[in-house]
Amino acid sequence: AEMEVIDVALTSDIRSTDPGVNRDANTDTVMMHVLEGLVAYREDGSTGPLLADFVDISEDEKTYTFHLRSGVRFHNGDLLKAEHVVWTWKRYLDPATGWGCLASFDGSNGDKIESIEAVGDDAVVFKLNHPQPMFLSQMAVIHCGASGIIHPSSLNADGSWNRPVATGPYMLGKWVRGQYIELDAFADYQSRVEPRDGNTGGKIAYATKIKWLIIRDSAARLAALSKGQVQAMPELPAAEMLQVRRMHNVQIISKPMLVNYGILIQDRDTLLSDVRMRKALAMSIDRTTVASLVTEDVGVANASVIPSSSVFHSDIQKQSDGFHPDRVKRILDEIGYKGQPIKLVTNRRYPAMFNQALLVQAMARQAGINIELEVIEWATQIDRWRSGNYQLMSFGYSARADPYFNYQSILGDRDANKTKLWDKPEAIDLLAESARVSDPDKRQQLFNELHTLMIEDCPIIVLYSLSDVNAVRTSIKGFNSWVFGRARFWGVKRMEEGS
Amino acid sequence: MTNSVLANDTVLAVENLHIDITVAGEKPKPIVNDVSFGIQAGGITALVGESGSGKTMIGRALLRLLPPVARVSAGTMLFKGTNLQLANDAGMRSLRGNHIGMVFQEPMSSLNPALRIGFQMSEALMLHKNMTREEARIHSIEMLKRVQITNPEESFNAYPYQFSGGMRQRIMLASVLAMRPALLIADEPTTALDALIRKEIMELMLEITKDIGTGVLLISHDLGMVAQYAEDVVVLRKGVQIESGKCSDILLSPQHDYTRDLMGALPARRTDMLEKTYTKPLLDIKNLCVDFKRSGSSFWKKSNMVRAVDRASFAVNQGEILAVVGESGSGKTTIGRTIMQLCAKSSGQIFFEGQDLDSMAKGKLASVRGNMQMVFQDPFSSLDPRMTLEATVAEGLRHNKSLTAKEKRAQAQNMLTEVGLPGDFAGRYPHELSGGQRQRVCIARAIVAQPMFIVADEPVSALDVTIQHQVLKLLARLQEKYGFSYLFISHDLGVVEQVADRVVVMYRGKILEVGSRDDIFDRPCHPYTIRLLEATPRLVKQDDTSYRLVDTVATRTNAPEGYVFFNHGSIPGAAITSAESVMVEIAPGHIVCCAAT
Amino acid sequence: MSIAKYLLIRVLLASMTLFISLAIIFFLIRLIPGDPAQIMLGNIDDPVALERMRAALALDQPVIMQFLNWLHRLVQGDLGVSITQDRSVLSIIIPSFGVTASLVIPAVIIAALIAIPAGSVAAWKQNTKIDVIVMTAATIALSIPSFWLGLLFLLFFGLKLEFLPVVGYVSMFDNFWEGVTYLIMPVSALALTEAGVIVRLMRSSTIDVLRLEYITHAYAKGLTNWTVRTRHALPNAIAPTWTMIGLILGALLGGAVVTETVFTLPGLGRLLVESIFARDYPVIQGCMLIVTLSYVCVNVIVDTTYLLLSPGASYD
Amino acid sequence: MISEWWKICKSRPNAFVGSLLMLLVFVVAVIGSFYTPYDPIAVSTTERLAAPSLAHLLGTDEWGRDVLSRLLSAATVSVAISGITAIIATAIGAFIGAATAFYGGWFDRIMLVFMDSLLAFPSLILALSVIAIYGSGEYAVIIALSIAYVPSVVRVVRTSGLSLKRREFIDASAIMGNSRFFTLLKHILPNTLAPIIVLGTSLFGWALLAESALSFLGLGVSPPAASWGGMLADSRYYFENAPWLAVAPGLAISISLLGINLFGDALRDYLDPRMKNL
Ligand SMILES: Nc1ncnc2c1ncn2[C@@H]1O[C@H](COP(=O)(O)OP(=O)(O)OP(=O)(O)O)[C@@H](O)[C@H]1O
Ligand SMILES: Nc1ncnc2c1ncn2[C@@H]1O[C@H](COP(=O)(O)OP(=O)(O)OP(=O)(O)O)[C@@H](O)[C@H]1O
Ligand SMILES: [Mg+2]
Ligand SMILES: [Mg+2]
Repeated sequence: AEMEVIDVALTSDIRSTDPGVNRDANTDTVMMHVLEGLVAYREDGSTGPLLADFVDISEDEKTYTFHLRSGVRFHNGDLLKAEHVVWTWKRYLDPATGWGCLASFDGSNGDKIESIEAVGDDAVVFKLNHPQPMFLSQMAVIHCGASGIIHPSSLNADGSWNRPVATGPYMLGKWVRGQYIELDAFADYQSRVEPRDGNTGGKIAYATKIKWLIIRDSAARLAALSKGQVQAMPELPAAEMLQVRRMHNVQIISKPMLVNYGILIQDRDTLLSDVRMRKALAMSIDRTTVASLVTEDVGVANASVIPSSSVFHSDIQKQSDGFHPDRVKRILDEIGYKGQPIKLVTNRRYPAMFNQALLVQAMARQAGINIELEVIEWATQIDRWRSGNYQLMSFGYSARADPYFNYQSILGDRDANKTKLWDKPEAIDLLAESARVSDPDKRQQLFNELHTLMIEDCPIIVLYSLSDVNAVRTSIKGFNSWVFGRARFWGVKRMEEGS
Repeated sequence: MTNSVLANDTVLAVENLHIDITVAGEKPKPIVNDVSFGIQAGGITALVGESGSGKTMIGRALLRLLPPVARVSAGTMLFKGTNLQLANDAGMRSLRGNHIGMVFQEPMSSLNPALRIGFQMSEALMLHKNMTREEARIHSIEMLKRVQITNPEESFNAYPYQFSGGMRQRIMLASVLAMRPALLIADEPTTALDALIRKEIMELMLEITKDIGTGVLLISHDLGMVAQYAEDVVVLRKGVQIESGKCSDILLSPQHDYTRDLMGALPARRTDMLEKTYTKPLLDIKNLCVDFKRSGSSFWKKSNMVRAVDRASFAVNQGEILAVVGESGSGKTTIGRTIMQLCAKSSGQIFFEGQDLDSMAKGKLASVRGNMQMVFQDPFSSLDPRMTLEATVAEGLRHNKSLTAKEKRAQAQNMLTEVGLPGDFAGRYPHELSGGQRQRVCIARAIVAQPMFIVADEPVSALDVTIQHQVLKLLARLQEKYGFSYLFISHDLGVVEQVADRVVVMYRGKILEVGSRDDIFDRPCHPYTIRLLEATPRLVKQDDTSYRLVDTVATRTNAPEGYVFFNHGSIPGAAITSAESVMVEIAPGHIVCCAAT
Repeated sequence: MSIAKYLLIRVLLASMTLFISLAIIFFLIRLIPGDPAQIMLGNIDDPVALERMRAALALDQPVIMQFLNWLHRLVQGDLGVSITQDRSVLSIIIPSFGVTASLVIPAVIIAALIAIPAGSVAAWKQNTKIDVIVMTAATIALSIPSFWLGLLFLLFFGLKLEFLPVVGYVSMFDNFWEGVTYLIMPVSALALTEAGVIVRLMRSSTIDVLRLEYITHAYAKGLTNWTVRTRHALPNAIAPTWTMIGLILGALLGGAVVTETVFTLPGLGRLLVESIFARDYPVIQGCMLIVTLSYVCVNVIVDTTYLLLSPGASYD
Repeated sequence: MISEWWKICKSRPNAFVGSLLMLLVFVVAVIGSFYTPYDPIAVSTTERLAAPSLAHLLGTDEWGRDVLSRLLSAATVSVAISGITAIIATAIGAFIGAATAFYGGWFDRIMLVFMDSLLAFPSLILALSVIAIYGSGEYAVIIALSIAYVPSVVRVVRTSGLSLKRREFIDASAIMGNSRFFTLLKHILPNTLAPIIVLGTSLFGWALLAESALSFLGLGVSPPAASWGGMLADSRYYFENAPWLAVAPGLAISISLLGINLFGDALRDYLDPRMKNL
């Protein structure tokens, strides 16, 4: 028999329900059940319409017309109209809202929405300052609350945030801070008719309630899972996999994400400014082993800035300097490296970053490179990352939908922005071009060239693509992992245990 | 029941008592060896002997309250025919307090600080005498009245810290005697009390015990007091019974060598002293006042200022011993400490070699300080427990730049030898010494830098007569050798009589009388001085073999013409003087505190 | 000194302590590298968004201004709004403090109730089997790290025997009995370690008291062992223990971080640690206010009761 | 001295056991600093989570590192951190404590308020802040714990200093013309030695525990170096599959603490003159 409630373990409380304003990964996971934007990511990371029935893009690629689906209702029963979209977007574009993704749309970074207008009740026109092939993808970004459309009654009378009145398959129920959040199925939800595809189609709320239990301690989470107090445990740390694999009635569902982990290199450091040194380091690391040990065999070794599960990850992206510890010694002799210690900054907040650092340290040591770990707190590390104050840093980039964004994170003006690692003008041009063209083959070409340049310069050692790993009890049917790694419980049924 | 006890009944009979101490891993060490004595109802038997001779142990053994390491190894103790060793625990408990009472050696620490006096007193009454709470209260208050505690009702509900040592001693006595025990063991009931209170307490005890026919075991090393009050006496030495018998036989005409030594060590006026002539005063004190801020004695009272020394003036001459006597708390130590600059004075002046210490430059003051030293009242507290004797003494030479470290050590060694602590003592630590030895270290430290002036604060109070005798002899010898001047602080008149050239009598911060030793002891003038003298029974040598108990009876004199004796509590029964005090010289060098009429 | 004056001085000193602690924490946390705005953005690199967020959080002002502003609002009873969570600091702290208090207070009370009799008995029966057993148990209890003990508890009672819940937390105020079941394990783990400390202290202070003359004197009155030990020795022996219990309570009310971590209790300690990780300045400051306040209050109360309990102690 | 200690040990099994355990811990720490059967930080991909065997007496951990080797080298780290922390905190605390007691007045009050403010800080929070500033590692742990412990030492030493100050040998020192500072150094400080030493041993225990707790929370020494608390924390995930991972460091911590506690008791007796004759 089907059960009404699905209990999910959450590592920490959500921060707020205000879309894209005060958020973190857990907030996004929960809110993606509630919020829906005009467009959303599909299963493969591409963008598809969600509240929009379809999107017309003008010839000059500067005018986007979103035709709304009919019969979509807000959680308060009101029908979705174009005016709601305009209102919502105006609110997002108002700096006072504090929307985290404002800079992508207000011209701060060059891209700007010039105007938003409703055309009747069911169409909205967005005018842009110049063609932006990434525009739709930006709108779907999950940490922006997927630019979810909300009803004005989401706000209090004074304009402050109250609670989300949106259009998702679930609506916010009881939220006891620090303890649990309940999502109730929205009876009037109108799913797209297409089958399940990422955040877009087939969003049917089988369970009437999803209860997210906040359990901070991993051992306690495991215990809860093994006793069936929760039926799902998203973001299973690799260290716990061994134990979960031995549990009865629990399965691990995983899939590589659009996420890259690796070692950032500060090439303005005297020692590391020598590309041979960087290459030596790269060659001392056995990516396959690192990937398999750190992720317990669910991650995929990857040397490219483009995550392995990206549609743009071609054979070219599989090329790398490879694992050649024997050559390392020669290179080291050549440049006269005498075992000067190199500090590798890492943290314990993210086990993958910590463990990969541990393994890199061990492997480099074997090859004759003396790496010392410097374990700092995540907040401090983020600070160091922003200021470029490190030699090596163990790091991971969260999911980016398009290779453009992946490259953008490392490539750019390094004096203006210390988080950038690479500033080869040739590469910067290639990247800029990839943002201008929309033809996939053309773009693939550009990304291939970028990869070759990247391997040559070695500004970063990408190690692997992390997988989204979920432990769910076998009573949970229809659960899928995703390249964005946000657990989704629509289209998921919970059966009675043992049946 | 106690009424039925007849005067000649034997309350206690101790025969061949042996007590051993066993320290882990060592052989048992006897501390009481074959002691026998008896106590009659209504009689007082005294246990005397030097410190550490096992007196307290015997008292405790009777109540089976020996420390865990000690054990009665042989002998019998019969209490009214009951063998105390055969009694079971419950039987022993019914005897304790009820039939055998004990007043412990330390009056300050024998009362539970956390419980009210009344509770501690009525507890045993309710337990043994089946009194109700109310009956016990009435009975206790009556007892408090008898021991002359003012405000007995209030005191009943007070805590021990609200009472002085003497009062606590009286309360202890009251609480023990309230049970009307057949046997009272009084362990040094009067140490640390001044002569007046001592007398008061002894009289009280005598009175009450006679009333109820209690037999008393009086433990003491004060031979004068024993001679005055006890009928029988047992002399102990290192746990061995030297002599026993009637007090008059033993103390007044001692036969045994040890008893004779003991008696010979009693302080006595020296007749061989030369008449000294003084040229100029070494130390001159004018109108010295010292105030202390004292926090309120109870939670609710405000703190107030206490005048510990009130307009004191006197001089100490070169080569002279000036004694300061007076009851406990009269300000003797405070005067000494103020001279040493350890207390801040409120007003007045101190001149050393004619120079005002206040107006002296810092460097000069340091060198003057080097010429003054002090032997502190408490020898234990005044020695750094972590320093060897040699280091302690050598520290006195620290500021002498002309000596090398080695020379300083050698000189310290010499000094230790000088005070009778030779050889291996140099490397010892204070806790390895006896009280008398410690006192001698303090003296060595004080004199090593050869000061001109020494404040000796009760240098012999903690010592039993024999050791006291040695120390006093030493002081005199050193004085002769080095020509120091002393300010000799003591409340023991016997000792003062033996050593002092001149005497200052103090009472509650005020100097009441100053005069030469003979003035004070033979021609006392102020009624307080007289009371003090009269409260001190003295054993005086009659001839080579016999002693006599002398009660001082001084002739009372009248105050000089136009004055009355100043009285701020020192003359009971007389009106408190409200006028300013004046010091009147009634004979050359003999000054008494009066007030104009 | 009168009790009123004593209390006045104590309270004055306590407020100074409070102020200094708060000033230290205020500047200390701003000294720590890490920027709450950037933490919220994570590895998203967007300088514009970062600046906007910093301005919104008033982090762009000089630190001293921030301090004065904070003090100014504090005297009005306003602790500010959390950076990471969308609500007032007070509404975050109070429930957390409630959790910690409902963990710590019962634990300390239980520890005291076990330890005071156990320590006393050990002292009474000094150097006997009972003493050895009690002291060995106490020393062992003291020697097991509480997190280790907590893990063992979880494994044994929670997972193997399954009679106590291992997950989550229900407030006693919401559902008393259920709340209690969640507290049993953490409270006993905490109580056990603290009991070890108290037993040893109680034993040694009792032994000290039993050596004193007035105890012998009490025996000399013919009182029974029981009366002497309970009525005469206990009140005096308990005084140092009482102070110690106060210190333990004061320290633990500041958050039993490790115990809270092991048993996943949403207490003040964890809140504080997590807020530091997230650089949620207003919450850190609010937590420290409560921590210091409870520490200082407990100490003033303990010291004052100590004085009332032990007549004759001095007040300076 | 040693013979007296031996006497205490003979009469009290606890003292004996404590001394033995402390000796054991120190010997292990010394051995661990120059000999371990395997490289404690060498990762082996083939021998992960191996159960105890002849090759690996205590098994291997999740990275195939030899648990015994890690335990040994962790002993060095733990003992060094705890020891240095105890020494630093006691030295600084003793000096401040003695000085506040001796000088009294406003200096005393201000120091006390300051120390109280530090005491009111949960020590873990203090540690956390220091670690957040300096990054985790041996030095940060030592600094943090030292700061956290100084106030307790100050309190204890101050109390005994206050009673010492009233004793007359301090006056005697003044009379001999010694400066106040000299008196503080020569007469007050040495006499607080007994409580200081006893406190020092308990500090050693506290530091050991706190270091473990910090490592347990992921804030301890810098990996890949091992520490007992860190090993224990890491073992949590493998509790059911590889219990040896948790047993070894847990026991190591408990045994050390037991040793130091028993040793401290014995030391207290040894330094207490009253106990000497018992
Ligand atoms: N607890 C103890 N352990 C070891 N020896 C002890 C103990 N108590 C007393 N003694 C020893 O027993 C002997 C007798 O002591 P006791 O107290 O009876 O002497 P005392 O005659 O009362 O001396 P005082 O006049 O100084 O009170 C002394 O040598 C003392 O050192
Ligand atoms: N430091 C102090 N603070 C407050 N009051 C003090 C202080 N020192 C002494 N007093 C008080 O001053 C008075 C005189 O004390 P002092 O010590 O001089 O007496 P004493 O004559 O030496 O007595 P004893 O014979 O007992 O040694 C007493 O009432 C005492 O309580
Ligand atoms: Mg005695
Ligand atoms: Mg005196």
